[in-house]
Amino acid sequence: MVSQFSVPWKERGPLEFRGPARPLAALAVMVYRMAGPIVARIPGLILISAIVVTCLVVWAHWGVFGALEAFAADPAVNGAARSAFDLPLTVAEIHAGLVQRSWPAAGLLQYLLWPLQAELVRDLIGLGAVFGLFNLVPVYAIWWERKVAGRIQSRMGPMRVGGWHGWAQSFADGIKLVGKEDIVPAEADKPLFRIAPYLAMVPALLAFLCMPFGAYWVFRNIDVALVFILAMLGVEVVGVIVAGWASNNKWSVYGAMREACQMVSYEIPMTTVLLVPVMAAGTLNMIAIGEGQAGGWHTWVAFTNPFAFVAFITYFIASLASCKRAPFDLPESESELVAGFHTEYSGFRWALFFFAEYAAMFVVGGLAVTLFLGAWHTGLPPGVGAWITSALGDNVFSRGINGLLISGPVWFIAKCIFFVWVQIWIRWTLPRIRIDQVLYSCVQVMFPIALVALVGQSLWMLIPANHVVYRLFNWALSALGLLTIAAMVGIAVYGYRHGRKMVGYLAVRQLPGA
Amino acid sequence: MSGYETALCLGVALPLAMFGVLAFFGARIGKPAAGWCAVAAVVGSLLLSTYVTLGWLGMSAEQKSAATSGAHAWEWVALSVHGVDVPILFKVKLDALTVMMYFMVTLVSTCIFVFSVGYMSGHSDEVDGQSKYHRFFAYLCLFEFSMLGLVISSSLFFLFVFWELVGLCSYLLIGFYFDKKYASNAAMKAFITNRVGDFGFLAGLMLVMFFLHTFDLDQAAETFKFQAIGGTGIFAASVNIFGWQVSGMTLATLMGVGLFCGAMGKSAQFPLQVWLPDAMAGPTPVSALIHAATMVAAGVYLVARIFRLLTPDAQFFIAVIGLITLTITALIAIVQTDIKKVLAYSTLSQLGYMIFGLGVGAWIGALFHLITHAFFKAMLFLGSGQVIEGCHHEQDIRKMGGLSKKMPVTCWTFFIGVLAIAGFGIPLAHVGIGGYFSKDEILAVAYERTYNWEARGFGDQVGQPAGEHALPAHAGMLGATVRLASDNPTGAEERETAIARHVPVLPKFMFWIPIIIAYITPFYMMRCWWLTFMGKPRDHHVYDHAHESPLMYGPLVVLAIGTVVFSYVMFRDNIAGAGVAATDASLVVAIDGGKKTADNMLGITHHTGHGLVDPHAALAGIVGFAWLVGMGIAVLIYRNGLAIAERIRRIWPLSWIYVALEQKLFFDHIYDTVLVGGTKWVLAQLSRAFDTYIVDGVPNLLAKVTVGLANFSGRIVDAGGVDGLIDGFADTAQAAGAVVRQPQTGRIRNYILFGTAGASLVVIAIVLVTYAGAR
Amino acid sequence: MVCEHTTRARFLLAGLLGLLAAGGLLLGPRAASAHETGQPHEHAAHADDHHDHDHDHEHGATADYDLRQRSESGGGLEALLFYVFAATVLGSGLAICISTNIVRMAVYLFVTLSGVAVMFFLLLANFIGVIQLIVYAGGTLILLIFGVMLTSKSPWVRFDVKRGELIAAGVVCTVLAVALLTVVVGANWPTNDTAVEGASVADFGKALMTTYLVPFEAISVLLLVVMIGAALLARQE
Amino acid sequence: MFDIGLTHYLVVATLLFVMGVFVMVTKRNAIGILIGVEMVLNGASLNLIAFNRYTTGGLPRVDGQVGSLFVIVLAAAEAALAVAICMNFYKNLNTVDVDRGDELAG
Repeated sequence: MVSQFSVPWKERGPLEFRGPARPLAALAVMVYRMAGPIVARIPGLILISAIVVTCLVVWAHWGVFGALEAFAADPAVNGAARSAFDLPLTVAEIHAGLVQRSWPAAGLLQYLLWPLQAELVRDLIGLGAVFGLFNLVPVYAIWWERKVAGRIQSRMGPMRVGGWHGWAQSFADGIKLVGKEDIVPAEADKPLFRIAPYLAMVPALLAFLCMPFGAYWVFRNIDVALVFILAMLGVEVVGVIVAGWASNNKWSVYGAMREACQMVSYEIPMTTVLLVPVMAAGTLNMIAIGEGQAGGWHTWVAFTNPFAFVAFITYFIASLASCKRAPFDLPESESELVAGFHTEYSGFRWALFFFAEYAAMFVVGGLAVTLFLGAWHTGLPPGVGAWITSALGDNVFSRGINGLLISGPVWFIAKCIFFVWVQIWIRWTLPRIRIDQVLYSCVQVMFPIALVALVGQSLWMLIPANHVVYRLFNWALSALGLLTIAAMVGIAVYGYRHGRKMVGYLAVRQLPGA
Repeated sequence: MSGYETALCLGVALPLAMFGVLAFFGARIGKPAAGWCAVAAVVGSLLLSTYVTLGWLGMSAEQKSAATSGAHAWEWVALSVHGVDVPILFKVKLDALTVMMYFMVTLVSTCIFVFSVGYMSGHSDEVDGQSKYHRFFAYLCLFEFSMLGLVISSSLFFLFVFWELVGLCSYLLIGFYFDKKYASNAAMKAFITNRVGDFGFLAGLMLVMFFLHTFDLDQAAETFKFQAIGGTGIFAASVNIFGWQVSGMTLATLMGVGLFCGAMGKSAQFPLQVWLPDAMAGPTPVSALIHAATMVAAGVYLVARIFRLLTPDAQFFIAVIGLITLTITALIAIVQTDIKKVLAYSTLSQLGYMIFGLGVGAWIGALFHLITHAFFKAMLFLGSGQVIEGCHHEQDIRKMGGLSKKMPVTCWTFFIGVLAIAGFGIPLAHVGIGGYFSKDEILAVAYERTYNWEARGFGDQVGQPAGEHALPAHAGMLGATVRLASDNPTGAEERETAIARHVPVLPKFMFWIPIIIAYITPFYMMRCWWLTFMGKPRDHHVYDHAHESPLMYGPLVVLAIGTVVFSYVMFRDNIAGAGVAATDASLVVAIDGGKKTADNMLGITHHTGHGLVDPHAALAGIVGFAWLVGMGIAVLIYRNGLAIAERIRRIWPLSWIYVALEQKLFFDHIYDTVLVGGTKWVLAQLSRAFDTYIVDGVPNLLAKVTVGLANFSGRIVDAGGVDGLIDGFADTAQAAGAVVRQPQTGRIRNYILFGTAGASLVVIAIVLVTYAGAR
Repeated sequence: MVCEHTTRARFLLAGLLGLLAAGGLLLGPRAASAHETGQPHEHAAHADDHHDHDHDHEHGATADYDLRQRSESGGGLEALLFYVFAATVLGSGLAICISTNIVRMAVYLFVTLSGVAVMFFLLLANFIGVIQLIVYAGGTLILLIFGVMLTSKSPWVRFDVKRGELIAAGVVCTVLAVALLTVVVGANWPTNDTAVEGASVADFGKALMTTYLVPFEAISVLLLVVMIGAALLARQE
Repeated sequence: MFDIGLTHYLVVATLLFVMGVFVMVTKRNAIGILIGVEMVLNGASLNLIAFNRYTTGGLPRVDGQVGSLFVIVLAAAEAALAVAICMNFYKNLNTVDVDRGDELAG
């Protein structure tokens, strides 16, 4: 006899995409058809080349903008004539400049470069880059999370979609979510229900605008960038709360209220400890803070003194709470509230929440990296970079190699991804704690520690930087950090080398039917 | 600041630090550990004081004087009295007396701390589930700190500060078992009684500040001397105290007496002696440390320090007070049956001896006695504590007996203590225990002041207060050094004649009463010892339980050695050294009653030889074997337990005396009825008066007035037909209210609305005016 | 339970205020241009003075030469941003006036606050703008929503006021608005906006620590008091 | 029309202020009134900032900014207290309708 559960998909037709989802799906399938087999062969190569290409693109932008600046600054090139829209350079002037600097293909480039001197155009380009990154990060973070979860639970995680370790899983999920029906509960407060996901996502995106990926790689270098990013992290909560409320569902409201009190209370220790590196650097400008740590491994703020180190740890824990990751993921605790504030959400809006969450993870990681762990610097002493520059001369390529090897967005992103990984790792390792414990740990543990760190830092700043005590702690902490990283890498390598065997073992012995 | 001062200050700071530690972390440090921490601290200060003491002993005289004068001073506050700056300096008083006291205090308290660890270990110190153990040692440390600070502070002001601190510690420690009523009562009693004394002390302090313009002891003495010579300052002043015009020498006397009042309170002199026996409610180590060895001695120490500010009258007053105390307390001690009470009263009696000694001018003797007494009394108390601890907290000596087999060490160390307090020694052979020499010295000086004085041609104006007649022209020579003949006789002669003019001959009973008491002392001590340790056990339950622990009798042995050896060998001469300063007094005499022959007693016998008797020889005859007699009588009476004593007690006059003594001569009753009752009565009267005449009276008055007015208005105004008018008003008001009530919706938002409307009107008005002006 | 006439009255009022807003904005420039003596293209530069691009750091030589100094488009951009966000602020404010659902009011308030923050940015007060975002939008508002959640029974609870009150309030507020706008637009403000860039955070901190030290301390004490008081009030007996 | 001056911001601030007053006056929900207060405060601080930017004469002056910072801080404090009061109100009257709180009305 055939139960209603017997192979349901046989009866349905093939999956139908409607609306904006259709072209997306087509595109995705096409891309997959082409890229899948290749990617399955050479994933590592693709990754590296992607990074290199990205860098090259950005360097191209940099060169072009620099050239335009130079033209505009150069009286020989820049005449009195004003081009349309009050732009300083006319096409002819650009052509002259190109010829003077003997650029190739001046005749073509002049028309390409001309619009780039407008602020708006540049901002749009930069915005595009930021938005692209903002979209890319969650997609891979989600896939990565599922892989890590799988590893931790001795399974493989997604393995099918895209061939190599299911790298395209998130794309497929994205398409699926886009394709899903957009359900709004009848009793929900519809407008709020609809707007909430955007309220949650947009701040995360805005936070990206001020993230310094490199010394000159920031979309908007405002003098209060740090506070701005914190504000964005705080504002993100409004979306969650509104979502929870608008769902008109008790679980959602519980999740929302938990989020509210958790967020409002954890902002305090987080902000407090972030004052420690700010005090050390004497500015809120993240570029300046990052540049202050250019002098190699030991100049990273977290390793300069014990209080900064404590502040770093405290900040990391508080940041877990602030982007509601385990063990602080009360707002969406599956075991008590079905899915917390996004119980009623599905499809695209649901996806937006996850975009927001993973982007926030990346952002808090970025904050930790910028403020405590030597922003975009490798930790190599600056002499290396100087040597490279002297060897190759100060040109695009030396800067490129510098950026790739010594200090550059690659390292920043790598560190951020490392932090995202740590957060994932913690989530799949630690159990969730009760809401009262959450608040207790904030008010009675983190906050005092934060205050101690703050006061300690302010006292520590009285010690001259060449004092023996300072040196002692500095080197001790640096060594500690180095050891930690080394240990992590070692464990990871070990796990990687023995992981397959282990999983195979499990797959053979432990699985049912074995 | 020399190393010695540093060492002393450090030794003071150590217990304070440990107090802090114990106060905050004591609970976590735990039961035995906390005690050992305290011991560590006090051992630290003992080592420091040993270092200082050894260094001091090694010094030559001029080095000592240099060290004494070259003290380093911190200015704490700069007061100004009548435009004269009176800085309050903290300065380490570094002289023989300080060093000796310091050493004595640290040594004794080390023993006692160790003892307390043993003592408290067996004690239930829980109050509603919380251990007070660490608190006990924290208090002890605080006390140690205050006592040492008191010893080293050279400024009367800081002396007073630490004085109050020790008072506080005494309060805390007496009331250590505050969950027991009697303990808290005793603590309060001690504290309040001390307040009475401290009031006097404070008054004296004010007089010092006001007239001598300094708190520093030496400076004060200098100024006092200067004023005494020139007849200026306090001697020229005339103060109206509650309508009682006091002036000159009387005022100076008042100052001295006021300062002495503090001593009366602290070392429990008559009439304030009542608190000390009750203070035995505290744990026994506390009784040993505070209420026998150190704190109560602080009074004596104070008198010694202010000795140079005294006048002959004040000194006489002191002597009389000491005399009364030593007498009555010794008598009361005879009938006490609580072992600790017996010791307490003997302590009082010995304190009386010291005060008496200072009163008659035996400065060195008194302090010497203070130190020896500290040793053997601490030992006795620790012994009693051992006994009490061993005997299941039984304190009644009638229930004890025969314990010598159970606790031999305690027994024999206690016996040494008994011998010491009884003044065991062989007269004229110059052998004996510390107590013998010290008491002998005091009595010798008393004899000197009573019998030999006149023969020496001094005190010819007996009874005539020294202030009445002008001081002699050559008052510059007033500094009286009545010392041994080592210094040149002639100068000495003049000085004595000068000083002697103001130092009266004492009446004879001031010599004889102490003598009698010197017979009684060994009696009651022996009684106590015999009843406790000798004879047959009278209570088997107690006897079977009896035991002793090394941790507790270790200190006993140390103290016993201290009693036998140290006290004479070491302390006597150094205190004599300190006496140099004291004998520099301007108006009173400090006599060195050392064991010397009469000829060089005052070093002037070569021209007034007749009628002089060697006081020591005389004493040898009079009380030389008092210890033997007293103890013998005691043994005779109590050899077979209490039977004989019972029979004696029933004899008629004795029975009454017995009751009187058992009731401590009714002091407590008198104070209760007179002071407490009186206060209550006065308060009751006052409150009743207030209640009657104000609380009730005013309303009654108002009520009367109101009734009158009501009658008036009701009869005349109202009946006068105002109603119509009122109604008219009422209607109008109602109509108006009906109109005005409309906007009064009681809703804030409406009020905001009205406010906004008003604001907008104002703005419009401004705009219109502006544009009108513009146009 | 939404009653018809009140909503209608609300929309009527909304239209009225919208007209006022438009009138004020149209009126403003004329008055402003009459009174303002500042150089147009200089304060045109402030629109996005924090558009610090990498090359600003890089070519120190071109520091004295700023593209945006010469471009009028910045002014146009500022105008654009201003009008957009003014519309946002006023529109959401109007929505608050009209809405009867408390949570929606809170969300609209969120929009208003953010818009005001952007206006702060436009006014070169970066720090205040950020503070507005973090404290107001991130803290106070969440507190409000929290209060709403704790106190309202269902998202549909609404308390309507009497129609008379509505009309009275509308009239009074309109009058007030007219009067104030007259003053604001008509007055001759002594503006001299030669400010090239806003005060830095350092200036701000200096001012707080020197000139405004006393009010600063007073405020902090007040915050403490409020903290205790709020805890006391909200405590569950 | 295209160069934005002080007046523009003042107009916005004024209207924001008036709207705040309107909200205060027409809401019966305690928290609604609170929202009105916040709007009024925002109008005020926008005013301060505008004057600070347009009347500093080129100096980086922060007086107005400090003022509005204090406004923000006070608003936060006031909101905290007001929400607490609303809680009590709700606890006692089981509603946040301010019209119910009329025990003291005549």
